[in-house]
Amino acid sequence: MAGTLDTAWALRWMRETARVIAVERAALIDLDRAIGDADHGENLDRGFTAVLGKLDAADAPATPATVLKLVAMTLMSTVGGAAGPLYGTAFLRAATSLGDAGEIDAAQVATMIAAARDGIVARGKAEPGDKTMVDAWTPAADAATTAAREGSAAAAVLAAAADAARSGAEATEPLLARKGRASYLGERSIGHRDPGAVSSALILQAAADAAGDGTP
Amino acid sequence: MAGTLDTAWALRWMRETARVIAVERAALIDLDRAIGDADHGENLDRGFTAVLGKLDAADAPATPATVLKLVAMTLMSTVGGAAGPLYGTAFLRAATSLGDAGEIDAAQVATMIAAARDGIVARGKAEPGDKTMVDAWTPAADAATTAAREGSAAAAVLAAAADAARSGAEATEPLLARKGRASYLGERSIGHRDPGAVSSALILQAAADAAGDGTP
Amino acid sequence: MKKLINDPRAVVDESVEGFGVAHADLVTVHADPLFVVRRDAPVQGKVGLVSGGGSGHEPLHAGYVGRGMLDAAVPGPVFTSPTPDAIIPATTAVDGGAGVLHIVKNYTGDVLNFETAAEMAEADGVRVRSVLVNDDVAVEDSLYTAGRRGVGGTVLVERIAGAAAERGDDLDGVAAVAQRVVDGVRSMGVALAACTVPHAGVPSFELADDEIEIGIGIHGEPGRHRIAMEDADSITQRLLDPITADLQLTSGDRTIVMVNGMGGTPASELYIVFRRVAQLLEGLGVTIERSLVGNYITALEMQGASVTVLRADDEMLELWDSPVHTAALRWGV
Amino acid sequence: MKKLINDPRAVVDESVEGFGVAHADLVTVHADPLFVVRRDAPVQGKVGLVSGGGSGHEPLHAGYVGRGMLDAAVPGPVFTSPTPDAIIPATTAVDGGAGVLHIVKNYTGDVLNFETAAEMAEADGVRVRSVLVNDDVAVEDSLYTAGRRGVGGTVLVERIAGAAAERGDDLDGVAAVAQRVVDGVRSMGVALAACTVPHAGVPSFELADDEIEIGIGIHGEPGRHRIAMEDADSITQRLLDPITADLQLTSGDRTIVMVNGMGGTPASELYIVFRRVAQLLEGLGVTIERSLVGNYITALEMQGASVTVLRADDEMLELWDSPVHTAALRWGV
Ligand SMILES: Nc1ncnc2c1ncn2[C@@H]1O[C@H](COP(=O)(O)OP(=O)(O)O)[C@@H](O)[C@H]1O
Ligand SMILES: Nc1ncnc2c1ncn2[C@@H]1O[C@H](COP(=O)(O)OP(=O)(O)O)[C@@H](O)[C@H]1O
Ligand SMILES: [Mg+2]
Ligand SMILES: [Mg+2]
Ligand SMILES: [Mg+2]
Ligand SMILES: [Mg+2]
Repeated sequence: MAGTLDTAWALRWMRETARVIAVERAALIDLDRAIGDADHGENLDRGFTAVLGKLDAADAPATPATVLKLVAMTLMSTVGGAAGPLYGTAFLRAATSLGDAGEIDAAQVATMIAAARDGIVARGKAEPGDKTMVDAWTPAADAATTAAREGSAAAAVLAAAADAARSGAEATEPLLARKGRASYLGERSIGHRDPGAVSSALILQAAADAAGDGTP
Repeated sequence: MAGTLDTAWALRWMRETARVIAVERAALIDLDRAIGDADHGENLDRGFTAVLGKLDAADAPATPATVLKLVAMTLMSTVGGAAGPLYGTAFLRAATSLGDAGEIDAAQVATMIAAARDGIVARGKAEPGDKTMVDAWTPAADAATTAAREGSAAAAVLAAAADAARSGAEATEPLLARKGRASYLGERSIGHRDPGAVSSALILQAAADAAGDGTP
Repeated sequence: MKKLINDPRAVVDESVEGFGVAHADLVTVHADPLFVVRRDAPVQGKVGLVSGGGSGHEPLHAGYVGRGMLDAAVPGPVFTSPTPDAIIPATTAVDGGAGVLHIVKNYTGDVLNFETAAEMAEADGVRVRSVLVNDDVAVEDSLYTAGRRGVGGTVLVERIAGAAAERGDDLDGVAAVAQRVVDGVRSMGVALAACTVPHAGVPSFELADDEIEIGIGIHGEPGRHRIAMEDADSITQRLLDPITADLQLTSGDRTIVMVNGMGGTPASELYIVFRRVAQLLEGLGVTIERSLVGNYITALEMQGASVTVLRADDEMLELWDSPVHTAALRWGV
Repeated sequence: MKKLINDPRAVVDESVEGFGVAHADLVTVHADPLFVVRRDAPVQGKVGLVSGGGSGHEPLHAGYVGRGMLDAAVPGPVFTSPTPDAIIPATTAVDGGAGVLHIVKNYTGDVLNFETAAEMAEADGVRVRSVLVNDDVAVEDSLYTAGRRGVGGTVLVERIAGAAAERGDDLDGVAAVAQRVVDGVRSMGVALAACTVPHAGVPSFELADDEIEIGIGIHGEPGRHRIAMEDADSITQRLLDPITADLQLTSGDRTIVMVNGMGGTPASELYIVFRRVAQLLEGLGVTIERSLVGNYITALEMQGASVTVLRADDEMLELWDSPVHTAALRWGV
C-alpha cells in the first residue's frame, strides 16, 4: 500500500468516484425518494460527469490540491441542491488543507478528511446524529486521525476512513432526521438511510480503492 | 294479457323503467365508456329519477298521453346529452300519437312505438345500421306493427316490440357507428353494443312487463 | 377514484358555486337551472354570447365569461350537454336587445339541446343565431360521422367573437366573425392517460405504460388510434401535421397557436410541445403571431395535450388583442 | 413513466426554451447558464427581484417574470436548486443600480446556493438582500428541523414585493415588504397521488386507492402523515385549520387566499376546495379580499392542492392590485 499519495491518485480517485456514482445513481435516487425528493443520485451523477469533462479538458494538474479544487468548483456549479454546496465546500477545504504538496502522507490524508468534514459542518450546520452526510464524514475523519496516529500508511488511512464512513451511513437508518429535506418527515424519516451519507461513503471508498490500485 | 292498456299501465311503465335503469345504470355507463363518454347510464338514471319525482308531485294523470308528455318534458330538461332530446322527442311524439284516449289498443300501441321511432329519426337523422338507438326502435316498431296486424293483444304487441328491440340492440355490436359520439372512433366502434340501443330495449321491455304484470 | 370532491353528483353545482364566490367581481351564478352570466348582463345594445356544454372542461366555458368574451355559460353535468331549460334563461338573461349568438361545440347532444333552446328562446322574442365549432381534425368530417368535434378552437372562437360583440358588431356581424374563425381553426389532441368521470368512478379507458391515444377528444373518449409511446417532438408532429395539411398552411401564413393541456399535464411539458410547434411552423415559413400555452379546455385530469392553430388575418389579430377580462383570460384591463 | 418530453435530462432546457419563444414579448432566456430575465432588464433605478429554485413548479418562477413581479428567475434541474454560477449572472443582469432582492424558498439547497451567489454578487459590486419564504405549516419550525418550507406563499411574496419594487421602494423597503408578507402568510397541502420526477422514472411515493398524504411539500416528498381518503370539505378543513391557528386569524381579519393545484388537479376540484375555504373563513368572520384559484406553484403532475392564506393590510392589497404583467399573472395591463 502506498506510503504517500500523489496527483495521479487524486485523478484516479475522481475517475473512480464518477464511475461508482454512475453505477449507484439509481440506488441513490431511490434512497432520496424515500425521505427526500428523488434527485440525489441524479445530481451527483451530473456533477461527477462534469468533473470528468473538466479533468479531460484541463492541463495536467500539478498537485492533488489542484485536482480537488477543480472538483470543488465543478460540483458547486453543476450539482445544485443541498449536496452541491456541501460537497463543493468539502472538496475546497480538502484542497486548501493540502496546500501545494505534491505527495501527501498519512497525516495529511487525515487532516484532509477532517477539513472536508469541517467544511460540511460549517456550511450545513448539522450535528452528528442529525441524519446527514455528516454522519459519514465524522466517523471517517475520526478513524483517519486514529489510523494516522497509529502509523498506518496513507492508503490504509483512507481504507479506515471508508470503512467508518460506510458504518456511519448504515447507522443513519434508525435516526430521526433533523436537517435537510428528510427533517420535514419527522418520525417517518426513521428506518431509511440518508442518501448523502451513503454517497459520502462511496466517495471515500473510491479514494481508498484509488490508493490501493495505484501501488505495487 | 291485456287487450287494452290504461293510464295505470303508463304509470307502471315509467316506474318499472326507472327501476330497471337504476339497476342497469353502471352497465350502461360501461357500454358508453367503451365507445362514448361514460355518462349514458348516469344521464338516464338522473332523468328517470326526476320522472318519478314529477309523477309523485303531479295530480293523478288523466290519460296515458298525459303521463308520456310529462315524461317527455322531464327527460328533456334533466337528461341532457344526445339521449335527452332524443328520448324527450320520442315520448312527446308517442304522447301525441295517443291523443286523449283513456285506453289504448294493440293498433294504438304499434302506432305509438312507430311515432316514437319517427321522432328519434327526425331529431337525430340517423338511419338503421348507424349503430344508434334507432337500431332498437326500428325493429321494435316493425314488430309491433306486424303483431298488431296479426291480431295480438296490446300487451303482446309490447312484448313483440321489446323482443325485437333487444335483438336490434344486440345486433348493433358488429356495426361501425356513423352517428353520435361512437362515430368518432371509426373502426374502433365495432365490437361494442350501442348504449342507447340497449337502454331503448330496456325501456320497451319495461313497457311489456308493466302490461304483463297488470293483467290477470 | 380519488378526487377533491364531496358527492359525485354535486361536483358541478359546488364547483360553480365556488367559482362564483372567487369571481364575484366578474360573474353572477344562477343556481337552478345552473348558468353563469356576466355581472353586468345584459349589456344594452351588445350582442350576447352564450356557450355551454358538459362540465369537466374547465376553464371552458364559465372561465370565459366576462368583458370581451362570453356573456353566459351553461355548464351541464360532467361531459353531458346542458338541457334547454338552462340554456333558455341564460339566453334571455344576456339579450341586450341586439340578439344572442350561441357558440355550440359540434356534438349531437350539444347541437340538439341548443337547437331546442334557440327555437324556444326565439319564441320568447330573442333573436338567436348559432355557430357550430368543429375543429378536430382527428375526426373525418363526412356523411358517415357526426362530423368533426368542437375542441380547442372553441376558445379562440369565443375570444374573437366576444371581441367583435364588444366592438359593437351586430348579430350577423358577430356570427360572421365567429364563422370565419371556425373556418380557419383546426385542432388535434393526444392522451397519455385517461380521466375518470366522477359518476363512473373508473378511468374512461386503459392505456398500457407504453401506449398513448392519438386523436382524442375532450370527453375521455378513446381516440382514433393507439400507438406506442414516443418522444414529445414526434408526438407534436403527429398532432400538427394533420392540422397544417387540413388548413393548407403555406409560407407567409400568420397564425394564432394554442398548446392546451388536458388537465393533468405539467406546464413544462406544454412548453416542450410549443417549442416543437414553433420549430415546425417556422420550417414552413408560417409565423405565430399570438399564442396561448396552458390549460384552456380540459378533460378533467386527463394527461395529454392538444394543439390548435388558427390562420389569422389582421382583423382577427386586432380583435384578439382587444381587452378581455374573464377568470381565465385577461389582458388590456 | 409517460411524459411529453424528449430526453429526461433536457426537460428543463427545452421547456424554458419554449417558454421563451411563447413569451418573447415579456422575457429573454439565457441558455447557459440558464436564467430568465425581464425583457427590459435591468430597469434603471428599480430594485431587481430574483427568485429561483428547482424546476417542476411551473409557472413558478419563470412565469412570474415581468412588470410588477420578478426581474429574473433561475430554474434549476427538476426539484434541484440552481447553482451559484446561474444565480450570479441573473443577479447582475437585473441590477439597475438600486440593488437586488433574492427571494429564496427555505430549503437547504436553495439557501446554500443563493447564499453563495449573494456573497459572490456582492463581491462583484451588486447590493444584495435576501428574504426567506417559509410558509408551510405542515413542517414544525424548530431547532430540530430545517425549518418550515417555502411553498405557496412564495407567489404572494413575489407579487407584492414586485409591486413595491415597481412603485420605486428602495432595497430595504422592498425587503421589508417582502418580509411582512412572509410573516403573514401560511400554507398547507395535500396529495392524492404522487408525481414522477423525469430522471427517476417512478412515482415519488405510492398511495393506495383510499389513501392521501397530508402536509406534502412541492417536491413529491412524502407528507407528514397518511390518512384515509376523505371528502373535499373535510380535507379542506384539515388544510385550513392549522393555517388559521398559526396565523391566529380572528373576526375582522382580511386575507388574500390562494387555492393552488399541484399540477394534476382539475380546476373544478380547486373551486370546490375554495368554496369550503370561503365558508370556513366566513364562519370565523374573516374576509377574503382577493383570491387566486388555479395552478400557481406545482409539483409536476402531482394530484392534490394547497391552501395559502395571507393576512393582508391596506398596503398589501394596494400593491396586490397594481398592474402586473407576467406569463402567469396579469392584470391592469
Ligand atoms: N444541513 C445539512 N448538513 C449536512 N448535510 C446535509 C444538510 N442538508 C442536507 N444534507 C445532505 O444532503 C443530502 C441530500 O442531497 P440532495 O438530494 O442532492 O439535495 P436536496 O435535498 O436539495 O434535494 C442529504 O441526504 C444529506 O446527507
Ligand atoms: N344522431 C343520433 N340519432 C339517434 N341516436 C343517437 C344519435 N346520436 C346519439 N344517439 C344515441 O345516444 C346515445 C348516447 O347517449 P348519451 O350517452 O346519453 O349522450 P352523449 O353521447 O351526448 O354522451 C348513443 O348510444 C346513441 O344510441
Ligand atoms: Mg434530494
Ligand atoms: Mg354518453
Ligand atoms: Mg355525454
Ligand atoms: Mg433536490
